[in-house]
Amino acid sequence: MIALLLRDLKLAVRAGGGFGLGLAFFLIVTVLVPFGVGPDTALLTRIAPGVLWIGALLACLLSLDRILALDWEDGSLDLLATAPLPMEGIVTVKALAHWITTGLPLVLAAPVLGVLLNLPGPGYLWLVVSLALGTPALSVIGTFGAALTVGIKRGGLLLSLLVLPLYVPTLIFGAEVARRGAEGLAVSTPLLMLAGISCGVLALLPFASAAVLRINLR
Amino acid sequence: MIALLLRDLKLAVRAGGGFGLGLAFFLIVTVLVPFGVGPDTALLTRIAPGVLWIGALLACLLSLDRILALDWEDGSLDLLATAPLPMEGIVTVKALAHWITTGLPLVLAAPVLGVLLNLPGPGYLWLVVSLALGTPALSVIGTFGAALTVGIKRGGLLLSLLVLPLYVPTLIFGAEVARRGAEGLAVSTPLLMLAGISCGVLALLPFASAAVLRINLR
Amino acid sequence: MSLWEYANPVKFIRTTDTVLPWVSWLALACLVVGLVWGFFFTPDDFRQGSTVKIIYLHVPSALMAINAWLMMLVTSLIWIVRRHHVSALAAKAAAPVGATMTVIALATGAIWGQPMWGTWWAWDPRLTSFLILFLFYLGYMALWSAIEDDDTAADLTSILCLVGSVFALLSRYAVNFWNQGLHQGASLSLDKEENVADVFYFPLLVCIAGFVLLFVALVFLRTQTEIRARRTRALLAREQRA
Amino acid sequence: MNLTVSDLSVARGGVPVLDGVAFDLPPGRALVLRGPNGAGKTTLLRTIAGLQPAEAGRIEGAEDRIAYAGHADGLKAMLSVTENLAFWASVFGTSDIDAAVAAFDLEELRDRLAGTLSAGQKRRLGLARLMVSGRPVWVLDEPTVSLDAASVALFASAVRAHLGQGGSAVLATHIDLGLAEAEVLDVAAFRATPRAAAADEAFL
Amino acid sequence: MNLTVSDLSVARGGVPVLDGVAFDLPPGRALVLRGPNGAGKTTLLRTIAGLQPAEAGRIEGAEDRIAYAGHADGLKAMLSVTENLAFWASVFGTSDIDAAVAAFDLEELRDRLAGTLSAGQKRRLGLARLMVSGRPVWVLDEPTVSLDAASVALFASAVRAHLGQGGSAVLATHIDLGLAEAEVLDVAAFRATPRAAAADEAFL
Amino acid sequence: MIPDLGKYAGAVLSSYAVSLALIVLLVALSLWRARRVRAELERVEQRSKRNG
Ligand code: HEM
Ligand SMILES: Nc1ncnc2c1ncn2[C@@H]1O[C@H](COP(=O)(O)OP(=O)(O)OP(=O)(O)O)[C@@H](O)[C@H]1O
Ligand SMILES: Nc1ncnc2c1ncn2[C@@H]1O[C@H](COP(=O)(O)OP(=O)(O)OP(=O)(O)O)[C@@H](O)[C@H]1O
Ligand SMILES: [Mg+2]
Ligand SMILES: [Mg+2]
Repeated sequence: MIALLLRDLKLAVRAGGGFGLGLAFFLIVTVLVPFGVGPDTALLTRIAPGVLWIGALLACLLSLDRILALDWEDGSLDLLATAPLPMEGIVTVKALAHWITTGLPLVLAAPVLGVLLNLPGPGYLWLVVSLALGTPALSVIGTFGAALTVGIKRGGLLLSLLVLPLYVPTLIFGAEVARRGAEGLAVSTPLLMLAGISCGVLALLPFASAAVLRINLR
Repeated sequence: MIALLLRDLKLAVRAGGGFGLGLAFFLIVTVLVPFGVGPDTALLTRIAPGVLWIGALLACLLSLDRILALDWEDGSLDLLATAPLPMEGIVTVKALAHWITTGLPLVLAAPVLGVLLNLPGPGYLWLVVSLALGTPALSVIGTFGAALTVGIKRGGLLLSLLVLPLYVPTLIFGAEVARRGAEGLAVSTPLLMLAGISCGVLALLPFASAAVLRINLR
Repeated sequence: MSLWEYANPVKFIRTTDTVLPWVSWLALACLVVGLVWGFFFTPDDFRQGSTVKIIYLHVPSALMAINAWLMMLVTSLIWIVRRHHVSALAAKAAAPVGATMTVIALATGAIWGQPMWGTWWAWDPRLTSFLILFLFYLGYMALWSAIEDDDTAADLTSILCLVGSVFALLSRYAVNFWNQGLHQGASLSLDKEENVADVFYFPLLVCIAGFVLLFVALVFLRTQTEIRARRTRALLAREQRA
Repeated sequence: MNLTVSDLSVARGGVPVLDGVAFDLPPGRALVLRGPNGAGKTTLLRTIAGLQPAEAGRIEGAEDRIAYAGHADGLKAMLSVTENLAFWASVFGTSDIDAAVAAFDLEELRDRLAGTLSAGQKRRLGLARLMVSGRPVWVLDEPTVSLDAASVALFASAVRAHLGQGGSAVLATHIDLGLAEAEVLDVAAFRATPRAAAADEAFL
Repeated sequence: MNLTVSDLSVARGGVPVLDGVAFDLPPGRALVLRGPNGAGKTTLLRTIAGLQPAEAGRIEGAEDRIAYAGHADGLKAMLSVTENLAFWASVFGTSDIDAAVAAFDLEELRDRLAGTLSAGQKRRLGLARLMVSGRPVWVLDEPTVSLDAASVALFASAVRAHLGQGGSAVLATHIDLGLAEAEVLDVAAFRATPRAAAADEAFL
Repeated sequence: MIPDLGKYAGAVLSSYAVSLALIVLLVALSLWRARRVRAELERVEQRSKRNG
C-alpha cells in the first residue's frame, strides 16, 4: 500500500501533473471570474467564497482522470488487481494520493487567492477550514467517478458530468460555511453537515468504488 | 479533409464525448454557481453574463484534450502525418470539429441557461452573438494548446494552464459584450475587438499549431 | 569577431566566468547602496508617508518582470531563427527569475495598496496584466519541465513564448478597456515634467541598476548551470552507448 | 497444488467464446495454448487470472497464486527500470529484484526511464516483473511479442528455472518458444457453439 | 523510382543509434531489417517514413510515396472495420476497400467495432490499411506481431502481390515471414559509434 | 537605528521582508543548483577521462 502511495506521488511529481498544476488551475479560475463578471470590488467580495469553492472543485475535477485512467491504459490496473492488495485499499490509496497532490495544495493556497477576490477578513479561517474538511470528500467521490468511467477512452468529460452532481452537497455546505464565515455569522450547522458528509463518504464510498472497479476490469 | 471532419464528428457522437457532454458540463457549472454564491436573484442577474461566458469557456477547455491526444495515443496521428494532408489542414479541421461538437451547442443552449440565472431580456441576443463570435477563437486557441501538449501523458491539466491565459482577451471582450448588452449599453467597441481577435486567431494560429505539432511528432 | 561566437556554450561559460563575479558584486553593491539610501536616508512623502519607501523594491522589480519576458522573447526568436543552444537555455534560465520579479512586484504592490487604496488587491489594469504575465511565466516553466527532450522543449517553449507575447499584449489592451485603474501612470520617463522628486529619484535609479545587474548575474549563472546540466546529460548518454 | 480447470466456459463482450475447457497443471509443468487469431486465448487467460468471471465451470488453485502478464506491460514511462521493478516487488511483498534484472539482461538499462526503452526492451522488463512477484503460477499472454531470438531464449530459460523451482506456467503464443517439455493445448477444439451468453438467456 | 538511402544516421532520444545506413530498393523488391532488440529498427523506419529528422545522410524517393505501419495500429475502437478502412481510403484519395478486406480475411468482421476485435484481428485490420493507401512503398515495423500462422501467410501473399504490382516494402521483424525473395539487412552492422548526437555536439 | 516609519511601519517592513526573502531564496536556489550541477559534471568528466 505504501509502495503504491509513494509511486503515485513520485509519478505525480515527475510526470508534470503534480502539486503545481492543480494549484495553477485554481489560480486561473479565480482570475478569470473577475474578467467575466466585471471588476466591481463589492460584487467580488460577495461572491468570493462561492467562487473559491467552485474553483477548488473544478481544479479537483480536472485532475480526476489521472487517478485511475493512466493505470488502466498501460495495463497496471489489471496487474494491481491480481496483486495481493485488496481493491478497497487500492482505491483508498489512490484517493489519498490525489488529495495530497491536489486537495492539500488548494487548502494551503486558498487564503492567498482570497486576497484577489477581496474576501473579507473573518472569511479566511472558515474558508480554509471548510476546504480542509471538504476536499478529502471531493477526492474520494472523484475516485468513485474515476472507477465508474475507467474503461472509457478520454472519459474526462463524462467523468466530470457524473461526479459534479455528487459534489453538490459538499459544495453547498462547504460554500455555506465559507460564506457565513465571511459574513461573520454562525457556521456550526453547515460545518457539522460538511464534517458528517466527509466522514460518511470516507467510510463508505471506497467499498462502492472497489465494487465498480472490479466490474469495470472484467 | 472532409473525411477527417466526418470521422471526428462520428467519433464524437459515438464515443460519448460529443454534443451532449460539453453542453451538460455547461449546464452543471451554471447550476453550481447559485449553490456556491447563494440564491440572491439580483446578484445572479448581475453576474449572469460573466458566469455563462466562464461556463462556456470551461466546457470548451475540458474537451480540448480530446482534440489531438486520442489520435496521438492510438498512432493515428503518425499515420495522418504521413498521409497526403497538409498539417495546417489537419489542425484546422480538428479545431472545426471541436467547435461543431462543443462551441456550437453552447451557443444554441446559452439562452436557455440564461433563464436559470435571470439574465435580463436584452442580454440574450448579445450573449448569443458574443458566444457565436468567441467560441471559434476558443477552439482554435485550444487546438494550439492541444498541439503543444500532445506528447505528454494526460497533459490535461498542463493544457488548461497553458491555454487559459491565452483565453483572457477573448473572455474579456466576449463577457463585456454580453454584460453591456444585458445592461442595455453600447456594445460596438468590444464587439469589434472580439471579431478582430477571432479573425486574427483563425487566420494565423493554425500555422503555429501545425509547426508545434510537427515538432511534437518527430 | 561576431557576437554569435558567444553562442558557443564553452565560450559562453568561459566569458561569463570572468564577468560573473564583477556583475554579482556590483549588483550587491548597488542593491545595498540603493536600498540603504532609500530606506534610511530619504524623507517620507507628504501624501504617502513612509510607504513611499516601497517604491525602491516595487518599481525595479516591476520593470525587471517585464524586461525578463522581453529578453526571453528575443532569445526565443534567436533560437528559432539561428538555433543557438545558449539562447534557448538563457530563456529557460530567465523564466524563474522573471517569475520571482513578478511575484515581488505583485506582493509589494499588494502591501502598498492596503494603506493607499484601502485594499490589498484591485482589478486595476496594471495589476491585472501583471497577474496575467505571472500566469504566462507559470505556463512557460511548466511546459519546459513537462517535456523530456531538450531540443523539443526549446522549440515548443519558444513558440509558446512568441504566441504568448502576442496574447499578453492583447490582454493588456483588453484589460485596459475593461477597467479604468487606480494605479499611477509611468512617471519615470526622462522628458516628462512630473517626475518623482529627486530625493526619491536617485536612490531609485541605483536600485533599478541593482536589479538589472542582479538579473544579469542570475541569468548568467543559471544559463551556465543549464549548459552544464546539458553537458552532463550528453556525456552520460555517450558513456551509456559505449 | 495443481491449477485445475474443469468444464470452463468463457465469454467476451457477451458472446461465448470457449466451452468445456479442461486441463490440470501440476507444479513444474507448463501449458502452451495455441489457436488461431480470435480463438479466445486472451479471454481464457483473463478468466483464469480472475480478471473476468467464468460463464460456467470451475477454476481451482488460482486464488492468489497467479502472476498475469497481458498484451500491455503496465510499465510507467516516467519511472526507471529499477523503480518499476521495485514497485512491483514491494506490492507483492518480495524485495529482491537483482535476480530478475540479471535473468532478463536488464543490467545496462537499470537507470533508464522505462519510456525510453525499445519495444523489446520494454517487453523484457514486463516479463522480469513476473520473477519479482514470487507467485507460483505464471499466466502469460503472448509473452514473446517483439522479442528477438536471444531474448526469447532468455525467456525460455527463465520459464524453465521457474518450473524447476516448482512453479507452473500457462502461455498463449503463436510462435515456437523452444519449450520442448511443455504440453500444448489447442483452444480451437473448445470453440463455443453459437448460443446466447448467460446474461442474455433470460431474454430468449 | 527507387527508394535510396545513403549514409543515413539516425538518433533516438538524442542518442545516435545507427550510422552510415545505406541501401537501394528498386520497385518490386522487399527489404527485411533484422537486428536484436534495441538495435534501432524502429528508429530507422520512423526516419524513413519522415516522422523524425535524420541526423545526417539522405533519403530519396520517400516523399509522399510511403505507407507506414508502426507498433500502434491507429484504429478507432468506436468505428467499425469498414469505417476504419473507408476513412483511410478517403484520406489517401482511393476508394476501393473490398480488395483489402478480402486480402486480410476480414469479411466476417466487417461490421464489428474495431474495439471488439482480438489482438490478431486488430493487427490484420491495421495491415489492410496499407492496401487502401495506394502508396508504393510500404514501411512496416514488426507487422506480424500477434498474427497466427495463417494470417502471417495472408500477409506474406499481400506483400508479394504488392511487389508484383511494382511496389516495394521495408520490413523490420524478428520472425520468419516466409518471404524468401526478400533481401535481408542486419542493422546491427551499422551500430553507431558512441558519440554525441548532433544536438548535443555543441556541448562536448 | 530604524527610521521612524509611523503608522505604515508594518507595510514598509513587511514588503522589504517579503522581497528580500524572495530574492535571497532565488539566489540561494540558483547557487545551490549551480554547485550541484557543476559537481556532477566534474564527476562525470573525471570518469569519462579515466575511461578514455
Ligand atoms: C499588486 C499590485 C501592483 C502591481 C502589479 C504594480 C505594478 C507596477 C508597475 C509595472 C510599475 C512600473 C510601471 C512603469 O514604470 O511604467 C509600477 C510603478 C509604480 N507603482 Fe505599482 N503596482 C502595484 C501596486 C501599486 C500600489 C498599491 C501602489 C501605491 C499606491 C503602487 C505605486 C506605484 C508607483 C508610485 C510606481 C512608480 C510609478 C512611476 O513613477 O513610474 N503600485 N507598479
Ligand atoms: N464485443 C464483442 N462481440 C462479439 N465478439 C467479440 C467481442 N469482443 C471480442 N469478440 C471476439 O471474441 C473472440 C476472442 O477474442 P480473444 O481476444 O480472446 O482472442 P485471442 O485468441 O486472444 O486472439 P489473438 O490471437 O488474436 O490475440 C474474438 O473472435 C473476438 O473477435
Ligand atoms: N531517451 C533515450 N535515451 C537513450 N537511449 C534511448 C532513448 N530512447 C531510446 N533509446 C535506445 O535507442 C535504441 C533504439 O531503439 P529502437 O526502438 O529503434 O529499437 P528496435 O530496433 O526497434 O528494438 P525492438 O526490436 O526492441 O523494437 C534502444 O537501444 C533504446 O534503448
Ligand atoms: Mg489475444
Ligand atoms: Mg522496435
